[in-house]
Amino acid sequence: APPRPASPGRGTGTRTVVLAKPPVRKLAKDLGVDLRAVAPSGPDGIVTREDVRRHAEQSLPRTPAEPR
Amino acid sequence: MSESGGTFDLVILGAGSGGYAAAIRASELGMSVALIEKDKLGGTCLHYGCIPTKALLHAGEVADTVRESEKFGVRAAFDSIDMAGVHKYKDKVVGGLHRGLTGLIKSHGITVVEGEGRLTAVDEVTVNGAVYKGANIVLATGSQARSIPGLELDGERIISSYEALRLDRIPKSAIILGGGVIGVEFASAWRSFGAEVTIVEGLPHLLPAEEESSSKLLERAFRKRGIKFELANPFESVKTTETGVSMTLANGKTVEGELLLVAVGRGPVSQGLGFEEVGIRMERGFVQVNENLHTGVGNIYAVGDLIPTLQLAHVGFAEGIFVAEYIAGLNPVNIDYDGVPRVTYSEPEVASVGITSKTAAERGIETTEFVYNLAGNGRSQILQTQGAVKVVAAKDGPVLGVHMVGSRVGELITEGQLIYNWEALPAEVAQLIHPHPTQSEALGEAHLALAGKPLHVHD
Amino acid sequence: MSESGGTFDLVILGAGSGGYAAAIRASELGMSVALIEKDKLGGTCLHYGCIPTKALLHAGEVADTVRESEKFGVRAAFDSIDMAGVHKYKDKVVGGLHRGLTGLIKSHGITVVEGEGRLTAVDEVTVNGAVYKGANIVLATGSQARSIPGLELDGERIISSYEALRLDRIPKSAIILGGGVIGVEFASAWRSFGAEVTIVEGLPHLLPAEEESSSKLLERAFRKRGIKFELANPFESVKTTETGVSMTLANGKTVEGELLLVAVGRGPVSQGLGFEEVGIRMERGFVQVNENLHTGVGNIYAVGDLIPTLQLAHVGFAEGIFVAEYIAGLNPVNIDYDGVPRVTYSEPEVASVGITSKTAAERGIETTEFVYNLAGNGRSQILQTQGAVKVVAAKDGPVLGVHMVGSRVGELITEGQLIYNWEALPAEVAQLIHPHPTQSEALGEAHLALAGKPLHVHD
Ligand SMILES: Cc1cc2nc3c(=O)[nH]c(=O)nc-3n(C[C@H](O)[C@H](O)[C@H](O)COP(=O)(O)OP(=O)(O)OC[C@H]3O[C@@H](n4cnc5c(N)ncnc54)[C@H](O)[C@@H]3O)c2cc1C
Ligand SMILES: Cc1cc2nc3c(=O)[nH]c(=O)nc-3n(C[C@H](O)[C@H](O)[C@H](O)COP(=O)(O)OP(=O)(O)OC[C@H]3O[C@@H](n4cnc5c(N)ncnc54)[C@H](O)[C@@H]3O)c2cc1C
Repeated sequence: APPRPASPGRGTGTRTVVLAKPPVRKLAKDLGVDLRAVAPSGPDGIVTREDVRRHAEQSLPRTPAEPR
Repeated sequence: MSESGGTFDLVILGAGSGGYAAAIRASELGMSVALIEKDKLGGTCLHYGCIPTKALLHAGEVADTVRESEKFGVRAAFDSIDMAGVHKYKDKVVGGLHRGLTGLIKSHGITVVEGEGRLTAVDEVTVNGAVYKGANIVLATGSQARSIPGLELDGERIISSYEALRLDRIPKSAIILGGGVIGVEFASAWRSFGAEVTIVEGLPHLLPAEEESSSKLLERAFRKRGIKFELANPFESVKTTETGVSMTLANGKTVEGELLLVAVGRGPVSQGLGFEEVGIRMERGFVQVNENLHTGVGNIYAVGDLIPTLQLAHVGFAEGIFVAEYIAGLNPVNIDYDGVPRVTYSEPEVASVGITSKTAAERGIETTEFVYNLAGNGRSQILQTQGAVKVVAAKDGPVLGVHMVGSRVGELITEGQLIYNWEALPAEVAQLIHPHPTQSEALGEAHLALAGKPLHVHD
Repeated sequence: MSESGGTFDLVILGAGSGGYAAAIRASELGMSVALIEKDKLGGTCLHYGCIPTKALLHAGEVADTVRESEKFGVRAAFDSIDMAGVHKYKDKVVGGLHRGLTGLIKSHGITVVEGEGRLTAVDEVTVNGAVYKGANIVLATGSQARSIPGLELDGERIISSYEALRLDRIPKSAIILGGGVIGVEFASAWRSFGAEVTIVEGLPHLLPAEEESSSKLLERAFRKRGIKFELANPFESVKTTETGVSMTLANGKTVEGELLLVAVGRGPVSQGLGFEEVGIRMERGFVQVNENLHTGVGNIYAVGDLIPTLQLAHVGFAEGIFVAEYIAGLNPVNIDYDGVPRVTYSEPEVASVGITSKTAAERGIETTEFVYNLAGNGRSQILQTQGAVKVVAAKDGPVLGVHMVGSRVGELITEGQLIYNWEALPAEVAQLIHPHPTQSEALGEAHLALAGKPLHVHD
């Protein structure tokens, strides 16, 4: 790798930690899964759809008969 | 078709956007479906709403393009609007889509029942004496134009959008009561056709449900186009005169016009249909449902303009699909109404998804915002359109709202729809450099700026 | 401006899309930047590429709209194209954006150096004798039109896009060699202006890099517009005649035209600039870089058309931003070039993102596909445009490619960009019902169908 000069910059401000790609975050939300509680298996510690689904299976599945 | 009644997994009353979407999805899921319609498959949207209005607006765009062709180096002479020709074009589009929909419904094996239906028991609808029993029932009777006390529509001088869409002439001058989506769209189309238009709106802005900055940009553009409006100045009284209509406003001012279009909203079609008799709860005529669109009575659900959710065709589609899947036990995700895109197809267009900055404040959410002016967007300069893209994001969090004004921006809002509904962070959008030169870049630039890395941003 | 040299955190050679984006981002990150340009800030894209071509195409759209206004009920007479007026409009748009960019560069405190630069050491560029030392260097000298052996451009009868954009008349007839993006766009614009156009392409399709079905739809539309083309029929020889140009093709056929536009691709600007002397690796003139856009020599990076990645302005932007952030130590994500949207701004437009079904097959990926015909899309019917949206997805997996043809579809591709880059499943898109009536619904419908729940799908 080329030598990297130390950053002379002031940075880009806050960087929010991203746990998963946006659609996966939506899936987690729809399934009522807290992403922070899911063990990530993707590259760079990213939570995958499978991780979310596996986690969701542990909680009670919803059925149409139940009030939500 | 069927005229003899029968028993079905699902009986749907009304074949507009909500009803027919439920029918298609239910049939895909293996249900037997009866779809009851007293008028035409497709309902308001296809025949008296979305499609015909957009055809008028496009004819208006064509007229404006001709008038302004010189500024693009094209020599042409505008002659006139041929209203019969406009209707022919409009009716051809509607007719083609209607034929397509009819074939679609047929190919799904859905039983279409022609006639006016009435709920006669908790599990049955009666049409011309024939009884349709349904293990489940979906009410989807939609809405109709309404007026306000003291304002009688006569269908000639004082009309609703229904008559306005059929008008065989261009009014020399028109008053439009109501600065919501329908009022604004007619104002835009008629102005393109050459009419003098005045919008009367009791609230302080056109499109009062939109982000205030969007309303202001629209007002500025309308002013330039010579569309007049009276804001925060409610209607007081109206009388018809020899030559048209004269309206007096709350502040005493009078407005004259050849005709008056009343566009103050649409009320549910729910009277005398047997809903209350089986115990369905109604409020101001709207059928009340829970978050699963269930009425609380038997297996009766309701969708579309009949319930007090956003009166939009695609909300009807979404609700129809939801109900069909819910009945089938598929466990669908509840609709997030904030995440439904809204488009006003005027010139310029106004589009939004998510919440406004005002709503965010009311909910106590701390936000950051960025407004990207289309003056910095190459494609918008090529189209010679003005406007802006405003993105509202939670502080250090996801995008909460996207609000746009400009020619053709209605087609850009689905990107906002994904961003909002998937709760993307500005930085995640900023990483994806948009194609150059497109109008969609304005959305990209706003996200780049919010992510702290503005590219083509002029102060 | 600076004429005396100096020492900078970053020295950039070339102020086109790649160079100036790097300059802006680097200055935001606190670096001192020298931006060296021998011609005009903005480079090819702004002055001789993206923007002026799209202005011509829009003038063409205006002309077509006028000619077809009758079918929308608007009576008008097309007179003629006023080429001086077209140029005035085009130059006004370019001028405005150029002024904006100049102000932007200035407001960032970037040192702009006017003149031709040459790499004279691993950390320095020399311009007119003045030496600019850079802790880091970005090469961004871009590309220029190239020809093929045996075909000499004379700038009069046999021209490149550069001269074509300046042409003070509409050619009666034109031969266009090359059916790629630039050839197709000029064919479209000139045809709208009234010229007889023949495209000559050696490969079997127009836009050969696109999904084959997109190429076929474009060919069908072009045929209807009266644009001729010779496919899979390479050029053999050309001679200028009294009245223009005569071209002989491989199969013996001859094609005549008033002029010949050579649009066979663009080659890097890299000769005689000192690149090889410091040890930079080149192939066919392109500077070779690793995935971080580093040349392997000192702190020298390269971006844009100079390197063998997609020759698109927004790729230049993305690469420029990437390099600036990389140098600043920000650890940016490497660019996924498959995820870059491609748009051809002809009438109809062609747009795509992700991979083609052919590429998926070559990579051994099992796919499912759906083609949604715009005939079923209300807004497209209103615009009276034909075309289709094709979505390619991995079997039981995410969307891999979106391919569209139709008027104005270029603005829809950013939704595909999010879908592809965020690896969304068809069902995740299908859940978000698109606004009605928009062209974007076609994309929604394709995803609904792929998710097993088609809505408005006619067989
Ligand atoms: C001028 C105008 C423009 C609009 N533009 C847009 C737009 O651009 N985009 C958008 O999203 N929305 C638009 N809308 C709104 C859109 O049309 C409605 O949201 C949509 O039609 C609602 O669908 P629905 O199925 O609930 O009701 P409807 O479409 O109203 O359908 C109800 C159907 O039920 C039938 N029916 C009623 N009672 C009975 C009965 N007793 N027996 C049998 N049949 C019955 C009716 O005949 C009708 O066909 C517009 C509306 C108007 C008026
Ligand atoms: C007709 C046409 C239409 C196009 N349309 C589109 C489109 O719609 N969308 C799209 O994405 N892309 C389009 N492109 C491609 C786009 O223009 C290029 O991808 C983009 O300009 C590449 O940017 P760049 O910075 O690498 O190079 P350039 O834009 O070519 O900039 C290089 C700059 O370096 C300067 N330079 C070169 N050598 C030196 C030197 N020795 N010293 C000082 N300065 C030097 C040049 O003067 C130039 O300004 C089009 C191209 C053409 C030709």
